[in-house]
Amino acid sequence: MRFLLQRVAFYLFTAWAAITLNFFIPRMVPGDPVQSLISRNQGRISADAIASLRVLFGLDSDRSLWEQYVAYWGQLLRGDLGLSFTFFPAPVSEVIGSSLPWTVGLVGVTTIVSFLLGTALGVGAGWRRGSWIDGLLPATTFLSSIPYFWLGLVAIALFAGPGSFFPSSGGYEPGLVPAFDAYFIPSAIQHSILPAATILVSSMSGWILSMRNMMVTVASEDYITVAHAKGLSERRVALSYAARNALLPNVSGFALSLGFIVGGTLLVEIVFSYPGLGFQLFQAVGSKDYPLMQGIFLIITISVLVANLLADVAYLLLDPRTRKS
Amino acid sequence: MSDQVLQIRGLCVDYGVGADAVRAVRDVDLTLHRGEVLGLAGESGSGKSTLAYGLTRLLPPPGVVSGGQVIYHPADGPPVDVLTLSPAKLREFRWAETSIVFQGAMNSLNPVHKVSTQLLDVIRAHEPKSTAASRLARAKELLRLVGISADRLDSYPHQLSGGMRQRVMIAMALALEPQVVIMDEPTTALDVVMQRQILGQLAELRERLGFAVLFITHDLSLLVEFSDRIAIMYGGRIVEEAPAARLYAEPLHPYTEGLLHSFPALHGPRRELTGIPGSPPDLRAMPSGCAFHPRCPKAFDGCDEQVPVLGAPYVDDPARAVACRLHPAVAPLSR
Amino acid sequence: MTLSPSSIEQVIPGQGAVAQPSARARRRRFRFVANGKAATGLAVLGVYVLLAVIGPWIAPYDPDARSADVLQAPSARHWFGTTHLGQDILSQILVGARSVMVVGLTAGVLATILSILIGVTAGYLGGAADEGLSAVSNVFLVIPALPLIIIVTSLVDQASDTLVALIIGLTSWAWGARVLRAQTLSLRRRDYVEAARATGERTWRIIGFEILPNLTAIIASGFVGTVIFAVMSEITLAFIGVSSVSSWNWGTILFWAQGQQALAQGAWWWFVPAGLAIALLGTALALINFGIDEFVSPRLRTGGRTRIRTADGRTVAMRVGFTPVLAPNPAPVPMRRPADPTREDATS
Amino acid sequence: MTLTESAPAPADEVVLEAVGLTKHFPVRRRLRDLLSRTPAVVHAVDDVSIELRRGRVTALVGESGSGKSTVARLLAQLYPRTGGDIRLHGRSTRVRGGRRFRAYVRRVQLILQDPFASLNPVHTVRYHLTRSLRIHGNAGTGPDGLDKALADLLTRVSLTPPERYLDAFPHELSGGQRQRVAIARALGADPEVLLADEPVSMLDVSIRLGVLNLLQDLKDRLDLAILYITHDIASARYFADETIVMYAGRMVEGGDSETVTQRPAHPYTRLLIESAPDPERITGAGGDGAAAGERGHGEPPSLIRPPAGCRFHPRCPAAMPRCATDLPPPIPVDDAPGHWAACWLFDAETVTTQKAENAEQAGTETAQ
Amino acid sequence: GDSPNANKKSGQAATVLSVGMPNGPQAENNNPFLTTSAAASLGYRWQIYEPLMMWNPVKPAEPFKPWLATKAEWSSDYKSVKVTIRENATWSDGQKVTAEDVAFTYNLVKKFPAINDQGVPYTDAVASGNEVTISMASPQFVNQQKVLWRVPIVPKHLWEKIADPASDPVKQPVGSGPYTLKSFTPASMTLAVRESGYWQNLPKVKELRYTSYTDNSAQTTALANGEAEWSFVFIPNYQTVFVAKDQKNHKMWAPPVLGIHGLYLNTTKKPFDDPTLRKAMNMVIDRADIFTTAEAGYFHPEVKSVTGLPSPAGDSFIAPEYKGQEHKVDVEGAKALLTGAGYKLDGNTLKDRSGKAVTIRLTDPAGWSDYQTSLEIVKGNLAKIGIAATIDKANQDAWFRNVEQGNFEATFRWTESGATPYDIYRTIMDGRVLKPIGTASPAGNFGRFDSKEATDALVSYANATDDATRATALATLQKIFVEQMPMIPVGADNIGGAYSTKNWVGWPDDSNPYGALQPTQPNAVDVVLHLKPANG
Ligand SMILES: Nc1ncnc2c1ncn2[C@@H]1O[C@H](COP(=O)(O)OP(=O)(O)OP(=O)(O)O)[C@@H](O)[C@H]1O
Ligand SMILES: Nc1ncnc2c1ncn2[C@@H]1O[C@H](COP(=O)(O)OP(=O)(O)OP(=O)(O)O)[C@@H](O)[C@H]1O
Ligand SMILES: [Mg+2]
Ligand SMILES: [Mg+2]
Repeated sequence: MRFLLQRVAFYLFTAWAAITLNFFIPRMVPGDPVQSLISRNQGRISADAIASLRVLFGLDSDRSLWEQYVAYWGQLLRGDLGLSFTFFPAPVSEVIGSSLPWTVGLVGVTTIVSFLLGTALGVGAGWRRGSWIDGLLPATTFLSSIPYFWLGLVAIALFAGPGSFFPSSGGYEPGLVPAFDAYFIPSAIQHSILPAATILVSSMSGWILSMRNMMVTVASEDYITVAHAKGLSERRVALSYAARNALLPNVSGFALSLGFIVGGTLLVEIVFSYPGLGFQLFQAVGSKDYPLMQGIFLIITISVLVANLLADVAYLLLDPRTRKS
Repeated sequence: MSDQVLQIRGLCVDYGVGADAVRAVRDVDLTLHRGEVLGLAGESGSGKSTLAYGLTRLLPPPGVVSGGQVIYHPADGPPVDVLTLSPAKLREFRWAETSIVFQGAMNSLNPVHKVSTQLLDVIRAHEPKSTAASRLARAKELLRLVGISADRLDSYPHQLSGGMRQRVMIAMALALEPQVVIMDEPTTALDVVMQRQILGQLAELRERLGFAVLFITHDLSLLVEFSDRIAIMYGGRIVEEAPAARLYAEPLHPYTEGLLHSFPALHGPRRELTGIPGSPPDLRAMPSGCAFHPRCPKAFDGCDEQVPVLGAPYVDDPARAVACRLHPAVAPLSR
Repeated sequence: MTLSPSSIEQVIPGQGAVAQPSARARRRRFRFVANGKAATGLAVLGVYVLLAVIGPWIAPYDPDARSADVLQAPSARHWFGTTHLGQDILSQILVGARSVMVVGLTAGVLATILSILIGVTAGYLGGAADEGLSAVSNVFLVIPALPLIIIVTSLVDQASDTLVALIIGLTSWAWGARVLRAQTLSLRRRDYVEAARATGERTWRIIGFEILPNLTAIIASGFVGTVIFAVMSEITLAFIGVSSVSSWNWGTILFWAQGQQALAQGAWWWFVPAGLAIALLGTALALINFGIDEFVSPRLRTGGRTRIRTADGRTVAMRVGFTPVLAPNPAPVPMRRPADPTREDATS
Repeated sequence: MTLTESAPAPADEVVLEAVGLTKHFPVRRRLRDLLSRTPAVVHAVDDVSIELRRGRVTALVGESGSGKSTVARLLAQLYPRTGGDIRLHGRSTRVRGGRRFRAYVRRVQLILQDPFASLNPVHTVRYHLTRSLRIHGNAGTGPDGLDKALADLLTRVSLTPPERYLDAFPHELSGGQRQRVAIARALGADPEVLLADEPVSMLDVSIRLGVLNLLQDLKDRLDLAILYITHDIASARYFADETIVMYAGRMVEGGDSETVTQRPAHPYTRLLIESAPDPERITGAGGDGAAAGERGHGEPPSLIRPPAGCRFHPRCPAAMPRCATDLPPPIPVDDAPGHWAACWLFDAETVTTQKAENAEQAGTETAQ
Repeated sequence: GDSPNANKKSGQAATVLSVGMPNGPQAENNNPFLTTSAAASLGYRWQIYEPLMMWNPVKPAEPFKPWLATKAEWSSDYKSVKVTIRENATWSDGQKVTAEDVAFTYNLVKKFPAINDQGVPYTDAVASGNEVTISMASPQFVNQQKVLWRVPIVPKHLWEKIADPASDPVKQPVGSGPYTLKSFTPASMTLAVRESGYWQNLPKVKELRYTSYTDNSAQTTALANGEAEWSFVFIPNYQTVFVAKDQKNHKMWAPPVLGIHGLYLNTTKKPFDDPTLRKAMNMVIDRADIFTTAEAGYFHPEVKSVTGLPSPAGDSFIAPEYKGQEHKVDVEGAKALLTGAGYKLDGNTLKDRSGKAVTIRLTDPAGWSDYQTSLEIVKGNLAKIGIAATIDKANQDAWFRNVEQGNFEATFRWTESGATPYDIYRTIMDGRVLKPIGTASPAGNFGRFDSKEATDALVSYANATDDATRATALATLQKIFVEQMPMIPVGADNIGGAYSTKNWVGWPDDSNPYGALQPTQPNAVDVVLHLKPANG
């Protein structure tokens, strides 16, 4: 019980500290949402609008940072994330709600696929060192060293364009309404192929590499030798004995990487104009949309913490050894 | 012929290939008879484990078998050379005919699978036609054989004590009733009570099942007590071979003699312990001639030139063999 | 952080340099340069460092200078072509190398030092100190790095290279600290650490001289990872037009290229070299990482030849479970071969 | 080579003493155990009292996991103790890091169990030994002084010529050589007490003998008090003056080595001695090996929930009802002075009453 | 089927118009008063809601065109306007548009400062019959378009139920315009034409599809490959990137409006407090180069007139003495001017009267690539008269703060724009918003230009009741601007767009500049009404 309470207290503290930091940091930056709005509309919002916008955003009353902080916690505890400035008066929860599925759909699915594929290749490369899969490593390393955005832009230039199967931007064909039907789903999939491929190409090598190295390490464990000695089939030794054990550290890495889905691949969303949360965050930062920023930070914080917890639990479930510390 | 189950002929094992190679096992001849316990002792680093791994072809890289033959005589059918088996044949051969118990039981069991999984695994691999129920019954019986209650089947290795793990490994080694069981220091990490318990059970099982054991340890007193015959290794070679009691009573090789004078006795009068002066040879720079000669109190001219050959020193005792120029071979080895 | 941290992790399990019995092992360690991958990486990195130093001098043009050759494809005059203002792209890349390298290395060093200080201390001291420091690094792990960097760089008018490096360094140590802490936790209970304590070593000495050397691999690969991350971050910041670095770097080049829709205009030369330069640098660092892994972790060392010819004339890779049987070698002829029934039919 | 505090004391003086030493390790529990209230602990060491005297070797034997290493680490103050006291020259000490800890370890040095793990793989022999000398101010003055001290140290553990070993890394040494380096390191501190935890368990008999002879020699020359922990009871017989037997965290028997090994009193000790491999057995008397195996059947007890009363009673062939309830105190065994056993068998009163009860019980059973 | 996408493919090409804006994903918000709403950001609020009168920013001096109001009459002091409301207009829910609705709308704007984004000081709006009188606290001659053209008229019967018009997302907008909202997703919105009840002929475009692309390059790509047919976005090298992709149909039209971009000089910093130096600098800055290179030849049309007024929007405002006077690069003239004023050109370095070398720091946010390119050009230009310029790529927020606080030497920035040159000059020279350096002056006069004469002229222009006074005031302003050069004008603000004639024709262009071609301006509805199928 004490252990559990300790963990919970620890995570609560982390969450509190992260949220507090996330509250204060954006506010230390000079400029305010109104200015950003004006600068984004260079010359097309008149200076007269400043006053009305300040009223609109509720920035006219001068509250101290501390008061705002207290009010923010009050809001949070009521489950209210406030109203976004950029999309005033849309509630932050709504903005997040509309973009989160896209991010989770694209980046989440890709992360999982990348993990599965990378792990599978890594198993192959590690089990049969020196085979063709092993030879793949330098190539994947190269690909993963290319900045995401560059790869994405090149992919757009090469594969997208008029008449191409691959659309260059967006999450689905304009004019469609998100719905689970035979028009929308294929379109959404079609739009996700290029960005997904980009993420896949550049993130897979990490998994391959770590799985390969774990496989190499595990392959020289005694129980693998025993498994060979037992005359088990190659497949069984490779998968059920070697890969099963080598997977453990990778799984916790994977759980952690799930936490970074939201913040991690913002540039892919930018480059492919993908209507996800990363892009939303980028915009919010650009336009000093504190409520939205905080909302997204909150999501990130929670997902990283949950992923952390997941990693702990995954380890506990997958590894029957209870460690004496 | 019928009485031999495993013949090792001129086995050489190297670590590495080419110029980097280190020869850890040199030209070893050894015969294991049906149903006997052959003890293998020697200085640490003398190549005991290498020999065991080499003859089953389980050496990790960079180990390679660089010569020799390992001939296995099945109960029925023609003899096979283990070293020429294809991987698929080798897999079939393994465990069904020779099984191994390695030194560290903690590391021999896969930590993430239950004991039952690992036991059933090996039965299924070799008897794919058996039914799940029959396999389970077999597994339970095996555990009972080594004195572990059947409800332990669902435990993970870490939930068992060191002794239990070791016994699980022994049970697993006997699962397919092989002809040969190789044991590499199976009890080193255990206390004497546990050690005796396990060995007692093993002796009992051997009685019942009739397999042969190659037992590796550096605990001479244990060997003397437990095995039928003992082979002593030094510097990658077998330097002496004899029935246990004879070896203890009358060691022929100076190294064996040194060993026997290095451990204190628990009972009886305190005796003088002389030990062996000097330090073990470096495999990369083996002394010329007899590897033991720099440390040998009885070395004489020529020991540093000529590699002594393992041969029988007595006409009347064909079971004994020694590789020392003090005891030149008078009779061919009876094999 | 495209070079996933997992490549850092796998070195962890306690397999340091303990296992190698060979007396040559130590000497062989420093031959990791002979590892093809690491050597390639080091060579490429060397070229980059050289360019960072001499780039501005060997640049054929002033990278800012406009010329009449507007948006020219690569030619003898402009090897990498020109921008919409007629600036020479090769010169921009050469001049930009310094900023990239400075930021990457500074941030890498800073983050590495921080991660060592915090991770190792937390892992070694344990208890309340550990809880506190772990909480701090968890907080930094939770804070999304890139947005934070964007926000912090906008705090100042003029974000110099050093400042960008500082910020990246200050925000990217948490992962390394986490890994180091975990490893330190396991090292802390190693017998040799206990032994050092029992000898009477002071705490700082135990951390500095007993534990740290055994963390070299993780620290080194963490450093390499952070450098890659820092370079990527700097370039990304410049690319999205957030950082206000007034000097050239490859991100700036990409920023202009993207702002001018270089790819849509068909001006691939504006876009491609900078991207490749980054990719090559990343690859070089990752390759060195391979080398480091293999340098410290003996099990990853391929140890010379892995493929050998066996008795049945095939070439196989050495691997666990199936020890190859070498083709008969005339060298170690046994002295005497006793009569052998199985052998007779072979010889007769 | 001067002992700072006390002038050379007479031989046989108690240097280090453990009184009622107890150590419980908290265990990390599984998820489903989280809700239970009682904190689970491993009773690794319970109520252990040992006296280490000048120029004498005390052997500690017992089954694996019985807490021998834990006792050694407690004596070296590497673990904080749960209960009991450690007295150095009669003065109670409790140090945890810092200056006083270092002053303590100068006088009480520990050689850890595993020679392969206790030397840092990244440092040379020179580093290890230099540190030990430096810390304890025995490095002499100037580089020459240090070199001389190093050479001296290596010579003392028979690693000669010293130059051959000084710059070697641990992995370049054989097990026996490593073990000797570990011993040299402990000697570099110029201690009064040496706690040697299974210094020879992994070595073959010839190397083992060399190390033991070295310790014997040091003991004689430097008047060291040595705690010798081992599984090899025969070596305890040869090497130690006094032997203490542990079982499941408790001391069960103690006394003069020869007496304990030749006339074991406690049923566990008897089991231990009978189980020890003995080549004489097949050649000569012996013969009851199988019987011993039978008798010792059963698993070592859980240390998290140790059996009440005598911890050996579930396995004890001579167990009496009282053994399951009352913890036996050390009871003197009459055959030799200083020989004692924690067993009710040696309490005359208990034996008689229990015998009577047994008879009664047997009577009722047959009656049924 | 029941799927909202089922009929998606059924619309033929010639009934749909795809409009794009590079504004990123949107939240569902159709509030016509909020700049932040999707309706405003993409511009479709003007297809749903309509203003009283239509004004053409391309020809600001032309009279307003009747729209929901048939007539608007200003009082002579321009403090009130009387509008006559069209009789035949209806809301899309079928109710009639009345004067009550109009009065309600203006009172609403007055009541909620948060939605008064034009900052017009309304005092009252009273309906009587089909007429509404809207009163303001101050003369609004210079703000006529803000009153009549910028306020979307909303139905009283729905809006009086809305508690806070500033934070209502108006999910089901009901307006008097020709379109109604059919569907909304964060990236795209579809508007369908009304079936009946519109007060004039319904447009031929049956469906308007708005797509919000994430950024300029995505928008440009969409334009280039025909996905989007109408947009307003900066396209570098638009000939290659856009027009060349479909030479026949891809068109670009970006006429100037009455607002300019130029180099603000800090007139309090020595030696730039010297008008002579500023004039000399103006003489060497190559506006044409900036136009073709930095603005890709179309985006911010070159300002040729010495008065800084763009052509043709400002032509009618240019004082007689400056009519036809165009800015020319004259390096020699500048040198002569400077030497005459006591400056010395020492080799490649200009020394001021005290002998100090003249250097200047040009600054603009790093991400604003056209400004940055302009600065590069200016740097080269200034070098010709020996002024060494350095370029700071500032951080955007810092730049904003510094410009407002006067902490800069020279920077590119825009001016306000409006129906008269008043807004341009006010931004540059208004003494009423003059603040000391270090104090922010968000409304203008960033260069801290201190001239009572200019301030008086501005006041007089805004408050005048007759054209003569206005003409005099404007002439004064122009004279001050030309002679003192408080800011060096370079390009005009534009209000244009890229479009495709593949499916639709009838767009405004140089030959028929009937309105602004920007989907977010109130003119957008006028443009859509002008469109006809290309093949029909
Ligand atoms: N990978 C390797 N490369 C080079 N030499 C090796 C390698 N592995 C083992 N050796 C050497 O081979 C020799 C034989 O080792 P082996 O493990 O067979 O000894 P052993 O007789 O089993 O000793 P122990 O009693 O300590 O287990 C040793 O000297 C060892 O140093
Ligand atoms: N740090 C620890 N945390 C929890 N339990 C521990 C710890 N160290 C030792 N133990 C437990 O305490 C008991 C005694 O361990 P100890 O190492 O002292 O035994 P030992 O007598 O030295 O055994 P061996 O002969 O195998 O070395 C064991 O059950 C062990 O599992
Ligand atoms: Mg071995
Ligand atoms: Mg121990």
